[in-house]
Amino acid sequence: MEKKVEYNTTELMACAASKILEDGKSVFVGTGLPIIASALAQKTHAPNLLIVFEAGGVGPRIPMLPISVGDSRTFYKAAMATSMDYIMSTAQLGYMDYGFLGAAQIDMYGNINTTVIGSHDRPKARLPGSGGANDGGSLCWKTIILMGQDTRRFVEKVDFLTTPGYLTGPGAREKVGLPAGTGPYRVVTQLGIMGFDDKSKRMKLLSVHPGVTLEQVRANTGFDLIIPEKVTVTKPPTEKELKILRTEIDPAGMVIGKS
Amino acid sequence: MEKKVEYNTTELMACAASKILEDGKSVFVGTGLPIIASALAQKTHAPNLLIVFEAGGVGPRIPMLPISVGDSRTFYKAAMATSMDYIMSTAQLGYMDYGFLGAAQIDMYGNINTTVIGSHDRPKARLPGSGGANDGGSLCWKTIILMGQDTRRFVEKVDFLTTPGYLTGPGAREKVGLPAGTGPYRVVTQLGIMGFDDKSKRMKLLSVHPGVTLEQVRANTGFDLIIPEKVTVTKPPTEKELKILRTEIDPAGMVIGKS
Amino acid sequence: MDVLEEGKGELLAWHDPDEHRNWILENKSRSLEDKRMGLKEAVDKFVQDDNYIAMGGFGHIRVSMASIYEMIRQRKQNLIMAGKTAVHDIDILIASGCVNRVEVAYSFGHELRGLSPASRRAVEEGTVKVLAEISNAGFQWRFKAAAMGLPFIPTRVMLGTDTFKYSSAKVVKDPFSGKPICLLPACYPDVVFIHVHRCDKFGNCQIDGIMIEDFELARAARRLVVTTEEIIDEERIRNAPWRTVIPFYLVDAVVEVPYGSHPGNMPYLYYSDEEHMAEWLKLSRSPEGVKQYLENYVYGVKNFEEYLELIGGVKKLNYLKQVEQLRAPLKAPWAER
Amino acid sequence: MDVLEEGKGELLAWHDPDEHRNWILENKSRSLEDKRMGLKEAVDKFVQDDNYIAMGGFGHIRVSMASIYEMIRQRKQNLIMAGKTAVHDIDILIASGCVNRVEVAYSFGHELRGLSPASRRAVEEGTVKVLAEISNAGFQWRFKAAAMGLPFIPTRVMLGTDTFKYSSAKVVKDPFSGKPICLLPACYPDVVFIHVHRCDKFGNCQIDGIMIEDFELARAARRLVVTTEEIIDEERIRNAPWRTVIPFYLVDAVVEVPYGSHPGNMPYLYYSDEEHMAEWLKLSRSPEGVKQYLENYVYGVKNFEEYLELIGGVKKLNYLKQVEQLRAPLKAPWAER
Repeated sequence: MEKKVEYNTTELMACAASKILEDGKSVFVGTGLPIIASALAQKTHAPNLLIVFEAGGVGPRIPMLPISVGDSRTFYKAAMATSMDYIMSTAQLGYMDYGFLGAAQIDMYGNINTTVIGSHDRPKARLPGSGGANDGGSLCWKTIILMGQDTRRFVEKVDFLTTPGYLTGPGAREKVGLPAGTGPYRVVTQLGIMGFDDKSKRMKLLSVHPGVTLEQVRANTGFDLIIPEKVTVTKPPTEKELKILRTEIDPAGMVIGKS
Repeated sequence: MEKKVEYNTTELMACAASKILEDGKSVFVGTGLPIIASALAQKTHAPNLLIVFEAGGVGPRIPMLPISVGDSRTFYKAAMATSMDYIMSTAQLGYMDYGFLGAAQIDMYGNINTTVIGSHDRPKARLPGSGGANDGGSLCWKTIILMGQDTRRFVEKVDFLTTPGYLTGPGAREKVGLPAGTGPYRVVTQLGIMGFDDKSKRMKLLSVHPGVTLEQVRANTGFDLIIPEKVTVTKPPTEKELKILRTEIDPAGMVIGKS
Repeated sequence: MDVLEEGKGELLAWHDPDEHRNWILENKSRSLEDKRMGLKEAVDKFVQDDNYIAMGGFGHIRVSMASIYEMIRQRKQNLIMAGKTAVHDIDILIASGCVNRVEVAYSFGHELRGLSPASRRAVEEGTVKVLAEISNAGFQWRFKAAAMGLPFIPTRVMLGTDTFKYSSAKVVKDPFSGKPICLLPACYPDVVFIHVHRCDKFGNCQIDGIMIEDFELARAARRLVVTTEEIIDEERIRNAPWRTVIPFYLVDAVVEVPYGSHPGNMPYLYYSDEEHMAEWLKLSRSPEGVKQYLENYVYGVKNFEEYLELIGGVKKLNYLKQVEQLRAPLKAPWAER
Repeated sequence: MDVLEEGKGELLAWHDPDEHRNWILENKSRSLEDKRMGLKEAVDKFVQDDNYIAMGGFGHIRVSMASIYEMIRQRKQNLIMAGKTAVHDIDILIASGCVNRVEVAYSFGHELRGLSPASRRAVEEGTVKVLAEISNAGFQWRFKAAAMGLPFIPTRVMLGTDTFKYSSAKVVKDPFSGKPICLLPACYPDVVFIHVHRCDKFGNCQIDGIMIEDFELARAARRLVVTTEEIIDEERIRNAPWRTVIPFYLVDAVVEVPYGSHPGNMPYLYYSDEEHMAEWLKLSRSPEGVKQYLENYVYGVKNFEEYLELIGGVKKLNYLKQVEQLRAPLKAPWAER
């Protein structure tokens, strides 16, 4: 009776990220995949998920995929259309449960680079910079990172530490004055889902996506990833989830079409 | 041809204070006489005077005398109805030219007490406290003080320094970190108008009201007031001013009726 | 950070930002939930004896007076109050014995009406303690620091004065300008009541006219009770989301109380009842008068609606509406000589 | 105030608060004056070479793009730009040679559309310098410190990162909590352009939808040019004064520019023109393409109205309105594979 469900990597990542979000919590979202994952969560297991955009949108009924975290779709029929100061302030106050981040590079402590590849003053590649990433990564309780996994991106040392993960390890965030009890929570890539070890704060594999081997994960990680004895397989997207993604959330395929 | 114009002391003070205000400037006003003086200025020589209330009213068309600096009359047909934070912030930024203050006690440097008579912890008389006075007196460019004059109020040392005048003299405001170039500008009482000596920052008599003698001023001042050789006589209210006060600004006599 | 000078006022309603974040995490809901309840229940549930309370609005403007009367009726005790331009609210809370400690920016006065006999008497007799002094901007900015989740916010007010000396602020040298600057500690009140023009059942609020300090105070509050002139449909909120000044996730209770600011002024709806204020100011000159007022208007009625009947019912309320709209002259007996 | 750590980024657009107060005293009018003027005049008068400029809005949302095109047309030089989520605006200002230095929170990218070829190229080739890094909240709060007339404002972001190390912020020990805290210096841009839905001729402005950073940025600005979809009668402002988000006394010029945010999104009025964006992103892959774009759409037209004809005139503008109102599907050629 089981039917083979076809999906691409972006769809898989969207579904996996979506499942991390709990109902009744708040999420601080960025452009693209984070919005898609959050909208999917709202339409499936987390109808009372509060979606918040850094530019001021609070709890919108997103009618179509926004191109920017500030565009008119991010506060369509919202509970409140306010300011960046307001959103960042309530994040600093502790009201934001989840934050989504993207990354060009990440290290074993979840430190993130979105600023520059190479040196800052003579960059090999200049990237957009922090944007709201440093803020989300500093202030939200749990941050979820969505990115591609390979040895150029999962690195021993990021070229530029744009957004704080656990910095140099346990206690380091608190020591520099970042809000206590916060930090990276999950990393979702095309290969699997990673978490962080409670004690060492080092990145740890939690599940591999269907068909992915541990060897592939290791080969695409430039640092010593903790691989526990028990690694599960990520639940693949369901037909229902894919239908919602493809017909309601991103019918034009602006994000999920690109995989 | 000259007709004797009858007026009471409050009316005289309102008219005298009104004339201090320049057109095209802004004024941060408190309840009562300051509103009356500012409204009179607007209706006479300063039509483009910007009246601002600490609770959020900016440039209202005041339809009747407000009972509070926050009541609905203070933002009736206003240019903006905003917040205390906004008003205080723009005052801190340097946008407020004049500030009006009342006082229970004042010293020779224009330091003001509106908090307590006697000691703080066992007061003889408890007064309302700073309210917005400390803020206006710290942040506005020029403050104008309206109060009664006698030896219990014009004192050598205020029981409690609620709002800064020139503190201990020249340079003292800047030394404690108050905005440079600010401070008390005029003191208007039932006896005359005082200013402050440019060099010593001590209070100096500028004019006596009609019929008031220098002796009366001295007898009602508990500190050494500078009395220059040339002291003018305050211009009395004109019939036109009194008519505006009595028929347009405070027809019920809530403030000017009480003299 | 070298402290040049330190106020000796008691540091009230401050929390380490991390401790407060944990409290928010554990106690505040991010869900769209129907938060409607009765005033009696809201006051009973959210006001604890010894709490630090703050009222939205200003003086007698858009203050949740219905909540004040309900706190008195429930005989709350040992409350500390933010005297952030507190007028009639603090005066009757002190007179009734609910509040015995105050942080003062403006208290014990009735603005243009003169001083407040009852609360002045209490301070002068020592039954009410002033724990700290501050200025109006100082209070506003204490709430702002809290609204931002910060331990403090800098300001250029209060410097060089006794207002500073009796406050909980500190002076440090600003590392950018090299000049002294005053740091105001955040203030996170235990309970805040804010009266609004309208909100939906989840607590998304709209206010007409000035915001005063409420944009920040709502975020600074640990518990926030919103009383509202009316509860409106969620869709009206969502059709103009920029009008929302308090979002639902800050709100713990939504209580519909028409005329809830009486005897104060609710901008655009009704002006303050100066006849009632005059009655209070006259009666409160003596402890007996205070007792008589409270028996009559607070303990003697079951709820706010009965109080509204007592102060003059529909006729009085219609008159106050006319005054607000400049269609009737104001009667202010306290101004008569 | 002991400084624990200091960013090595260049401190830009900061002034000692006293020096800035003097500037405000001498240069800003508090009078209700008719401030209407043409865009050409406003840009000529208020933008000087070497200025630090900041744009209201966010990314491509409610940005005064008409002013950007006018700056290019007037060949302004050596501008420093606040890259406070700067997208199309900074990209064409860099591509045209107007901007050669940037303080970066988010720049050189086009959000969901990908990276910006022209400005990335300029940074990688060294023709544009990044003088400092910061985060989005960091920029917002630099403007907020300025809006409050303060030298700095504290925050808990940026700590522990290279974003801090390359910023102009400082870390000190908070005297209240004893924990390290980041102090962001105020940012007072020389010129700010804000595009609004409507304002009166004096500059009292209303904005529908999110404010983004403009509530603070308007106060932080030394010179503030408001471009507006329409100029409305003063009475409409005064009948709902709580809708005023920028008061007249902050504003130096009022310029009526319908569709002034094109090719960006003006909430409730028109969506972004993704066909035009795609054309730019394609052309800007090469210096020749950049030249072709600028010749065609900027230097080759006299003013913004001629530009609007060129990008598709009334038909295109009607279509963008329909997209905004969810009545037409979005065409986004850059999303096609």
